[in-house]
Amino acid sequence: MSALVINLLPVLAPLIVASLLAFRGRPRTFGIAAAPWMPLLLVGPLLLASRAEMTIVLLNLRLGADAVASPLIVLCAVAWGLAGWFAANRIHRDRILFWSGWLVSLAGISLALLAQDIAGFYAGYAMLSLASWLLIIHARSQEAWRAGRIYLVLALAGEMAAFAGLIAIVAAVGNIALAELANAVQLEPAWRWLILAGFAVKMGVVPLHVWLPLAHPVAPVPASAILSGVIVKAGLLGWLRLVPPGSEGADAVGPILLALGIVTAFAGVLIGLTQRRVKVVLAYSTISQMGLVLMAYSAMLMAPDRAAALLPWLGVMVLHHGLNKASLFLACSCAPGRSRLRGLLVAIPVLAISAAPLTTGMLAKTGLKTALAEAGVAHGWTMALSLTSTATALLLWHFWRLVRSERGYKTAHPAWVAMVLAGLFVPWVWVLAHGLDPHLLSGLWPATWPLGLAGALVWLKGGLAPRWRPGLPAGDMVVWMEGAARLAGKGLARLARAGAAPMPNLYPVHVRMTRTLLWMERKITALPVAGLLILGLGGLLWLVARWS
Amino acid sequence: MTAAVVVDILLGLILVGLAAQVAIGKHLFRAIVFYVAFGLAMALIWSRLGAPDLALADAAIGAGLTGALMMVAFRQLVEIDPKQSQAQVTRGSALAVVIAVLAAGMVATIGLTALSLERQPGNAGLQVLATLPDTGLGNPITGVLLAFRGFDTLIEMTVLLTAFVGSRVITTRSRLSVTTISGFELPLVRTLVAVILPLAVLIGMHLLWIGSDQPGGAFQAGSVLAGSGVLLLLTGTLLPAPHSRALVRLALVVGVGALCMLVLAPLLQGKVPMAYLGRGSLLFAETAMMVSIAVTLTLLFAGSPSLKAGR
Amino acid sequence: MSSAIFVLVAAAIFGLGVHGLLVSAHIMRKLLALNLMLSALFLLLIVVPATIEGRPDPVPQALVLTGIVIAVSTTAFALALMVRLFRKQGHATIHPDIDPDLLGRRHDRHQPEADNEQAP
Amino acid sequence: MIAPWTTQILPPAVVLVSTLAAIVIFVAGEQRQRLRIWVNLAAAMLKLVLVVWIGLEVLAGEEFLFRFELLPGLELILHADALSILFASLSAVLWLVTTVYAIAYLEHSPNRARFFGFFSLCVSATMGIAMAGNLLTLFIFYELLTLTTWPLVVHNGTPEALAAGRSYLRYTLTGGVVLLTALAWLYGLAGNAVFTPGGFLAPLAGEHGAELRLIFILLIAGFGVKAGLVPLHGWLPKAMVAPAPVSALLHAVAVVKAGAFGIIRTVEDVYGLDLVAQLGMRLPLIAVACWTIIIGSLLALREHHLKRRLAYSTVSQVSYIVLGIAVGGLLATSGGMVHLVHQGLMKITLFFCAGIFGLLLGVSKIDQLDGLGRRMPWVSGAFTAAALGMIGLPPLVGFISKWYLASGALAAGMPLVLAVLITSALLNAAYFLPLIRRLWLNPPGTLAEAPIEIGRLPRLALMFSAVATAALVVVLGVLAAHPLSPLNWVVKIAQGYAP
Amino acid sequence: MKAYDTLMLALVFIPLGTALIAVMLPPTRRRWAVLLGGLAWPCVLVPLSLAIAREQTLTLVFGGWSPPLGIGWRLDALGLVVLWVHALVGIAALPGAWQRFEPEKPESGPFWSLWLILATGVNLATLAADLFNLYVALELTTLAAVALIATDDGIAALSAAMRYLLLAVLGSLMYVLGVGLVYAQTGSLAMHQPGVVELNNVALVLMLTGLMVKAAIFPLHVWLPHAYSNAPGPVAAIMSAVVGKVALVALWRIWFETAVDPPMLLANLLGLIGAGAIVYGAVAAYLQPRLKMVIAYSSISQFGFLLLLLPLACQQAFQGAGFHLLAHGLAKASMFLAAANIVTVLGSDSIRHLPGLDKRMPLEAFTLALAGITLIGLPPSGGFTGKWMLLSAAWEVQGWFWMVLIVLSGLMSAAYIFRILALTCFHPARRAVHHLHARPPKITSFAALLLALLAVVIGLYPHPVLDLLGSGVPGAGP
Repeated sequence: MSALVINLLPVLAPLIVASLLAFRGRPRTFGIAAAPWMPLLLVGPLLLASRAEMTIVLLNLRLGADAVASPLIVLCAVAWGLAGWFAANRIHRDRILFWSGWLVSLAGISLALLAQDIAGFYAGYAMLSLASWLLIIHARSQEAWRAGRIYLVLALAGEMAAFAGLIAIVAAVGNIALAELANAVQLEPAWRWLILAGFAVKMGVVPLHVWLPLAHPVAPVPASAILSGVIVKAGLLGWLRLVPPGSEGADAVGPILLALGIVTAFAGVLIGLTQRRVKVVLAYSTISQMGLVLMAYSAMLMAPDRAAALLPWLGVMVLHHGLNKASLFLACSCAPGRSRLRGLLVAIPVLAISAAPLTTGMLAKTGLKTALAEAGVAHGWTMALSLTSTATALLLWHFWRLVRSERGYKTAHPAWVAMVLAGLFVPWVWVLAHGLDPHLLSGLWPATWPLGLAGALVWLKGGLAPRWRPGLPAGDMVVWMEGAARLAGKGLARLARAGAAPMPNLYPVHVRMTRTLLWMERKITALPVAGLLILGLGGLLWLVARWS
Repeated sequence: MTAAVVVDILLGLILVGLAAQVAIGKHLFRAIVFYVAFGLAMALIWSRLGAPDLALADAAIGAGLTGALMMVAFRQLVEIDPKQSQAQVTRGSALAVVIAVLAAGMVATIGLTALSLERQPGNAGLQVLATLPDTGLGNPITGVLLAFRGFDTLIEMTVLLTAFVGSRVITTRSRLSVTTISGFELPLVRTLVAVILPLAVLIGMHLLWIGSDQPGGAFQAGSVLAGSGVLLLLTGTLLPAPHSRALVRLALVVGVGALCMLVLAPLLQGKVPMAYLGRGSLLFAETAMMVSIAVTLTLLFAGSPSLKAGR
Repeated sequence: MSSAIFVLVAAAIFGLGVHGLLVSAHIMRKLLALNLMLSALFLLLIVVPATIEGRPDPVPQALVLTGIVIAVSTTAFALALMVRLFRKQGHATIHPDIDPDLLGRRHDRHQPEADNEQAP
Repeated sequence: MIAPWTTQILPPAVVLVSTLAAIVIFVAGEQRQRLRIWVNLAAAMLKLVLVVWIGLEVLAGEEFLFRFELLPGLELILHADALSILFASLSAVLWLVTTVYAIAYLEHSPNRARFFGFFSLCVSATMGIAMAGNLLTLFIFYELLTLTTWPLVVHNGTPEALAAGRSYLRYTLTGGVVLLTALAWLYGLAGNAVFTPGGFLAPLAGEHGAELRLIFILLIAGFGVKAGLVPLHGWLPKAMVAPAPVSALLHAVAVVKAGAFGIIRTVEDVYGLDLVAQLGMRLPLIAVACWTIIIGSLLALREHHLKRRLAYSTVSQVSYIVLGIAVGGLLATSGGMVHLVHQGLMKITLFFCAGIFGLLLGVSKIDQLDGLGRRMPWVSGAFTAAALGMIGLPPLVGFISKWYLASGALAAGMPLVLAVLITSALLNAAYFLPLIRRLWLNPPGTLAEAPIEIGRLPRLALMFSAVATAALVVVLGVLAAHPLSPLNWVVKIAQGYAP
Repeated sequence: MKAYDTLMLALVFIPLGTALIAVMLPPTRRRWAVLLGGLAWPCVLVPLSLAIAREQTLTLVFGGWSPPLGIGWRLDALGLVVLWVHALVGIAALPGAWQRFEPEKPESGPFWSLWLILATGVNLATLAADLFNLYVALELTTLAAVALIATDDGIAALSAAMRYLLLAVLGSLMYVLGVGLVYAQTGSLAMHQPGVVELNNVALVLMLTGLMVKAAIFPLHVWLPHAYSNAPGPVAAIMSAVVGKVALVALWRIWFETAVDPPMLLANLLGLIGAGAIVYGAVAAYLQPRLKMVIAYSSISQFGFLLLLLPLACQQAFQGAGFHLLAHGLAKASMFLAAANIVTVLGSDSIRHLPGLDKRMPLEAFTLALAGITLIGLPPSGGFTGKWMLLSAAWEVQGWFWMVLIVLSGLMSAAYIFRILALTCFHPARRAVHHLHARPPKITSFAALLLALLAVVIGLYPHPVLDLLGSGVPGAGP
C-alpha cells in the first residue's frame, strides 16, 4: 500500500496541484506555492526502490524506480527542483499557464521514469512531450509560436514513430513489464529503427535536432533549463527502456548510432559557433553533448554483456550534463557579466562541460572512453572523442563571450548558485556511491590537451580573422523543412478535395423534368389524346397478344 | 349476290352515310337531326336482322328520346349564348383520319376474325330457348330481360334512376329552362295532341301487354309514353315544376322497387332469390318499370324535379 | 355473308365515331360520336354471335336492349352536365386545365423563397 | 435467476419506455414544460435501470429473447446479448445526459414538445437497433430511426435546415432502400435467420458465393450511409444545422453508431469474418475504412465551421470501428467495438461544448473560439479533454481504442493499417490542437453575437452534462483495465467472435 | 348456404333499398336514411368474413338458373378485402359528408341518394361473377361517381366530371365489345367458365383496356387527378379507396379466371405499364403544387403496384397486392379526408399554405404523416407488409427488375411525402398566419386519423388478412 502511494505520489501530486490552479483564489495561490516542491517527491520511490502494481489502471500499470531510471530520477529531482525554485520568483506573467505546463510535464516525466510497463511509460512520455509544448510557447510571441509548432510537429511525429514500434512489441507479447523486454521478443529492424528515431527527436540527434535551437531561446529561462537539462534525457530513457542493450539484433544498430553520435557531436558545435544568441548556442552545445550520450548508448548496445556495468557511467554523463547545462541556462538571466563571482559561477559549468581536468566533465569523458574501450572500438574514436571536447570548449568560449554581455535580473538567484554547486558535486557523489573508478591520473592528460588546443585555436583565430562571423539561421535546416511542409499541406488539401467528391447538382435535371412533365400532362389531359391513348394502348396490347 | 345482300349493302351504305353526317357534318344542329335519322336507320337494320324488339327500342329510345334530349340541350345552349346556333365547324385533322381508319380496321378485323371462327350457337341462347317454356313466356328476350338476367335489368333501372338523380345534382342549381316551343298555341295542335296522347297510351299499354309473348315490353312502352310526355312538354300542356312531389318520387323509384321485390320476394317463401313467380309478377314489374321509365325520361327531358299542368 | 357486311358497316361507323370523338372539341359532338360508336358496338354484338334458327341469339339482344337504356341514361346525364359546364365557363369544351401554380413550380423548388410570399 | 416472462418482456420494455415517454410528451403538448421535463428524466432513468438490469442478468448468463411474427416467416426478434448491451447501455447513459443537456439547451426555443417527442422516439429506435435479434428487426428500427431523426434535423426550420433534411433523407432513405434489397435477397436465400456469432451464411457460400458477395456490398453500403463511409458521408456535415443536442446524439449514439453497429452485426453475426474473408470482402472493407479515416480527417482539416469540423472528425472516427471489425482478431475487434463507446463519449462531449459555445456566446466558427478558456474554463476543459482523447493521447479513452486497434492490426500482420491509424492520429492532432490553442492561449477575440441570457440552473445543467461526459472520457481511460470497464466488457464480447 | 345468400344480397340491397327510400324522402330528411344504410350494410361483413374464413368462396345463383343461363355472384377473400375497405372508408367519410352536405345546400338531397347508389354499385361490382353484370355494375358506379364529383359546382370539378364520364364510356365500350366477343366464342357470360377453350386474346385485350381506363392505369389515368382533386373530400376518399380498385379487381378476376393462361408476354407488358404508372405518378406527385393533386397522383403511382400482380402471379404476389390494396385504400382515404379538412380551414390546398399546419391542425398533420409512412412503405406499416410480400413474390419468380422497381418505388414516394411534411411542419414561413375559416368538427379529423392509424396497425398484425388472401387465390367460380 505504502509502496503504491509513494510510487504514485510523484505522478498524481503535480496533477492535483495543477488542477488546483484552475480555481481562482486561495487554491490557486496554494497551488503556485506548492508547485516548485513537487519534484522532491521523486526521491520517495528512489529510496523505496520497490514495485507497485495497479491492475485496474490503464492496462495494468506497474510503477517503481530501477537502475535505469535512477540517474534521471536524481537529475529530475535536483535540477527540476532548483529550476522550480528559480521560477517561483522569476516567472511573473501567465503563471497559471507556466505552472500547469510545468507540473503536467513533471507528472509526465515522473510517470515515464517510474512506469515499469510499456503503456505506462508511453503515457508518461506523451504527457511530457505535449505539456512541455506549453513551456515553449509561454512567451506567445510570433517566434514562440513558430518554435512551438515545429516542436509539436516533430514531437508528435516522433511519438507516433515510437508508438508504432512499441505497438509492434505489444502486438507480439502484450503490455509486458519493461524488465522482461530485453529478450522477450525479436523485432523486425524496421520497428527498432522507428523506436530509436522516435525518441531521438527528444534527444535532438542530428538531423532531428532542429526544434532545440528554436525552443530554448523562446522558453522562459527555468523552462529552458529543464528542457535542455532534463527533458532531452527522456529520449535516452526511451531508448534504454524499449531497445535495452542485449535485446538481440540491437547490437547491429550500434555502430551506426556511434557514427551518428560523432556527427551530432561535431555538427552541434560547428553550427553553434555560427549563432549569435546565447541560449541558441547553449542549445547547440546540448545537441553536441547528446551526441556523446548517444555514443555511450551505442557502446552499451555493442557490448551488451557489459551494459550493466556501463550503466552508472551513463548516469554520470547524464547528471553532469544535465546539472551544468541547467545552471548555464539559469545564468543567462542572472547578468553573469556584473561581477567576478558571477563570472566564476559561469566559468565552473563551462569548464565542466568542456571536460576540463578534475571536473565532472572529465569524469564523464572517462566513463565514455571506458565504455568505448569495453565496446572494443578502435583507438581513433577515442581521439575523436578528445577532439569533441576541444570543439565544445570552443563553443563554450563563444558562449562565454556572448553571455557576459547578457543583461537580465541584477540579482543573482540562489537557485542558480545551488545548481552550479550541484553540478559540481552530485556527479562525484554518484561516482562514489556506485564505487566507480574515476581514473583520475590517467585521465588528466587526455583532458588537458584538448583544452590547450582549443585555447590555441581561439588565440589564432583572434589573430587571423578578427571579424570573421559566419551566420546561419537558428535551427538551420528547419527552414527547408517548413517549406516542404507547406508544399505537403497544399498537396494534402488537394487530395482532400479530391477525396470529397461533391454530389452533382440535381437542380437542372429537376427543371428539365418539371418541364417535360408539364408538357406531357398538357398533352395527355386533352381528351382526344386520351382517347387516342386508349385505342393505342388497346392496339398495342392486342398486337402483343397476337404476336405471343 | 342475292337481293337480300343488295338490300343489306344499301342499308349499310345509308347508315354509314348518316353516321358520317353525324360525325363530321359541319353544323351541330344538323348533326343532331342526322343522328335521329341514323337511329331510325338502325331500327330498320334491326328489323332486317330479325330483332324487332331492338328495332322498337332503338326507334323509340335511341332515335326519339336521345334526339329529343340533344335537341333540348342544344336549345339551352342557344338560349345561354345565341352564337351557338351556328355551332362551330369541326376542324378535320389528318392524324385523326388515320387513327379513325386504324380503329375501323381494328374493329373490322376483330369482327371478321370472330366471324371466321367456327361459331356454334351460344349455349346460353340455346338454354334460353330451352327453358323458356317453363316460364310460360313467348318472347325469349323478355324472358332473358326479366327472368333469366333480370338482375341486370334491375341495375339498369337503377342506372336510369341514377342518371336522373345525378342530373338533379346539376339542374338544382340552374333555373328551370323553358322547354315549350313557340307556335304550338294553334288549336290544331291542341286537337292533334288530344288525339295523339290517348293513342300513345294505348300503344304503350299494348306493347307492355304483348311484350311477354311478342316483340315489345316495358322499355318500348315506357319510351313511347315518355315520347308523349315530351310532346306534352313541347306543347306546354305540361310544364316543369320546381318542387318535387311525393307521387313523382314514388313513380321514379317504383320500377326499381318492383324489381327488388322480384328478387327478394321468393326469399320470403323460402326459395332462392329471384325464383320465378309466374307471369303475373312479371307483368306487375313491367308495369312499374314502364311508369318509372316514362316519368324518368320525361323529367330528364324537362330537367326538373317534377311537372305541373300547363294551360 | 350479310353478317360480314354488317360487321364492315359497324367498323365504318365505329371509325367515324372515333374520328368525331378525336377531332371535335364540342362536347355534344363528342357525345354524338360516342353514341355512334355504341350503336356500332351493338350492331357487332348482335351480328357476331351465331344465329339460332335464323333469328339472332336472344341473349345478346337483351344485352343490347340494356345497353341502349344505359346509353340513353348516360347521354341524358352528360347533356345536363354539359349545359351546366357551358353555363359556367362559356364554352362547351374541355380544355386540359393545368394548375397555374404548376407552371410556377420551378422557382418554387427552392421552397423558402417561393413559400415565403403567402398566397391570399 | 428471473422469471421467464421477464426475459420475454424486458427487451421490448427497454424499447418502449421512451416510446411511451414520447406519446405522453406529444399528448401533453407544448405548454406542459414541467411535466415534460419529469417524463423525460424519469424515462431516461428507467431505461438506464432496465438496461443495467438486463446487462447484469446477461452477465449471469440469462437468455433474453422476444419473438413476434410480423409476417409469415418474418419475425420481429428482440434479444439481448453482450454486444446489444454494450450499445444499449451506451445510448441509455448518453440519452440521460443529453436529455438533461437538451432540456437546458432548448429552454427558450419553440416547438419543444415536438422536439422532445421525436427525441424520445429516436432513442427507442436506437434501443431497438441495439436489441435487434435479426436483420429484419434491425432494418425496421433503422428505418424508424431515419424517420424520427429527420424532424430533429430540420427542427430549426431554416432554409439550410430544410436543405440539410432533404439531403439527409436522400442519403438515408436510399441507404434504407439498398438495405431492403439486400434484406429481401438474403431472406430469399437464407430465410428468417437469427443473429449468430460467426454468422449463419457459411453453408450457402458454396453455390451462392457471388450473390452473397453482392448482398454484402449492398448491406455495407446501406449501413455505410449512416455510418458515414466516404463517399456516403455527404449528409453528415450538412446535418450540423440541427440543434446541438441533436448533433450530439446523432454523432455520438443514434444515427452514425446505428450504421456502425449494423456493420458490426453484418460482419460478425450474419456473415462471420471468416466468410467475409473467404468471399474476398475483408480487404476491400478495410480499404474503405482506411480511406474514410484519412479523407474524413483531411476534410475536417479544411473545415472552419466548428460543428462541421467535428462532423468530419466523426466521419473519420467512426470508421475506426469498421476498421477494427474488419481487421478482426481479438485485439482489433475489441478495439473497434470499444471505440463504439469511447468515440461516443468523446464526440458527445465535444458537441456539448460546441453547443454551449454556440448557445451562450454565439460561437460557430473556429476563429471565434479565441480565449474562451478564460470565460468558461470548465466547458473548455471538457472540450480539451475530449479533443485530446480524440487524438488518442494517453491516458484518455481514445488512447485505449487506438492501442488495441493498432496492436490488433499488427497482430493481424497489417502494418499499413497501423500507418493509417498513425496518420489519422497526426491529422487529428492537426485539427484539434489549434482549437485547444485558441481556447486557452489566444487573446480573447470579439464575439460575433451578443451572448444570450439563460437562467443559472440551465447553465449549470449544460456545464454538468459536458463535464460529466468529459470526466467519463478521462476515468474510463485511466481505469480501462477495471473489470467493469467497457474495455473488459468488449473483450468478453470479442472473445465470443474471435477466440 | 342459404344464410349466406341473404347476407350477400344484403350487401347490395341494403344500400339500394335505402337509396330508394332516400329518393322517396323529401331532400331534407335523406341524410338519416343514408346513416341507416351506410352503417347497416358493413355489419353484414362480420358474419361474411367468418363464412369466407370457413369456406374460401361463397357463391349465389339468381332464380336457380345457373350460368350460363342466369347470373351468378361470387364472394372470395379478395372481394371481402375490397368490401372491408369500402365499409371502413365509407363510415369514416360519413362525418365529413355529414357536415359538408347539410340539408340547406341544394345538392345535398341528390348527394345522399347518389352516395348510397355508389355503395350499391361498388358492392355489386365486387360480387359480380358475370361479365355483363359486372359491366352494368361498373356503369352504375361510374355514373354515380361522376354525379358525386359534380356536386362540387366549380368549373374544375364539372369539367373533371365530364372528362371522367366520356373516358369511362369509352372504356366500357371497349369492355362490352370484349364481352360480346367472349360470348360469341363461348356462348356464355359467366366470368369463370370451366372447360373453356383458350380465350380469344382480342376479347381479353379489349376487356383489359376498358377496365384499365376505369381504373385509371397510367397512361389512361388522365381523368383521375382532376376528378379526385376537385371532388368533395368524402367523395374523393371513397373514390380513391374503392371506385378505381373495383375495376382493377375485376381486371384481376378476368385475367386469372376468364382467361385461361394468358400469354406471359402480355403479363410482362402490363407489368411494365404498372412500372410506368409507379414512376410517373411519383414524379408527377412530387411536382404538384396542390396537396390534393399530390395525393391524387400518388394514387396513380400506387395503382401501379396492383398491376404488378399480373407478371408476378404467385401466392405471395396475390397476398401482397391484396394487402397493398387494403393498406393503400385506408391510407389514401384518410389523406383525402384530412386534405378536405385542410381545405375547409385554409380555404385552399395549395402547398404554399401548408407551413405551420402542424400548429393549427395537428391532427391533420399527424394523419398525413402516418398515411405517408404507409404509402412509402416504411416498416412497420401496412404498406411495408404489402411491398414485402410483393418483394418476396418477385424473389419467388426471380423477377429482379420487379424487385428493384418495388424497392425504389418507396424512395420515390418518400420524395413527395416528405416534401409535404417538411412544408407542413418545419418551414420558416410557418409562423405566418393567414385568415382561417371555421374548423370542421373534431370527429371528422378523428375519422381520418383513425383510418391512417388502421393503415399502420394492420402492418403490425397482418396474419388474418394474409391468411384469408392466401387461401383465396382466384380460381373457382359458381
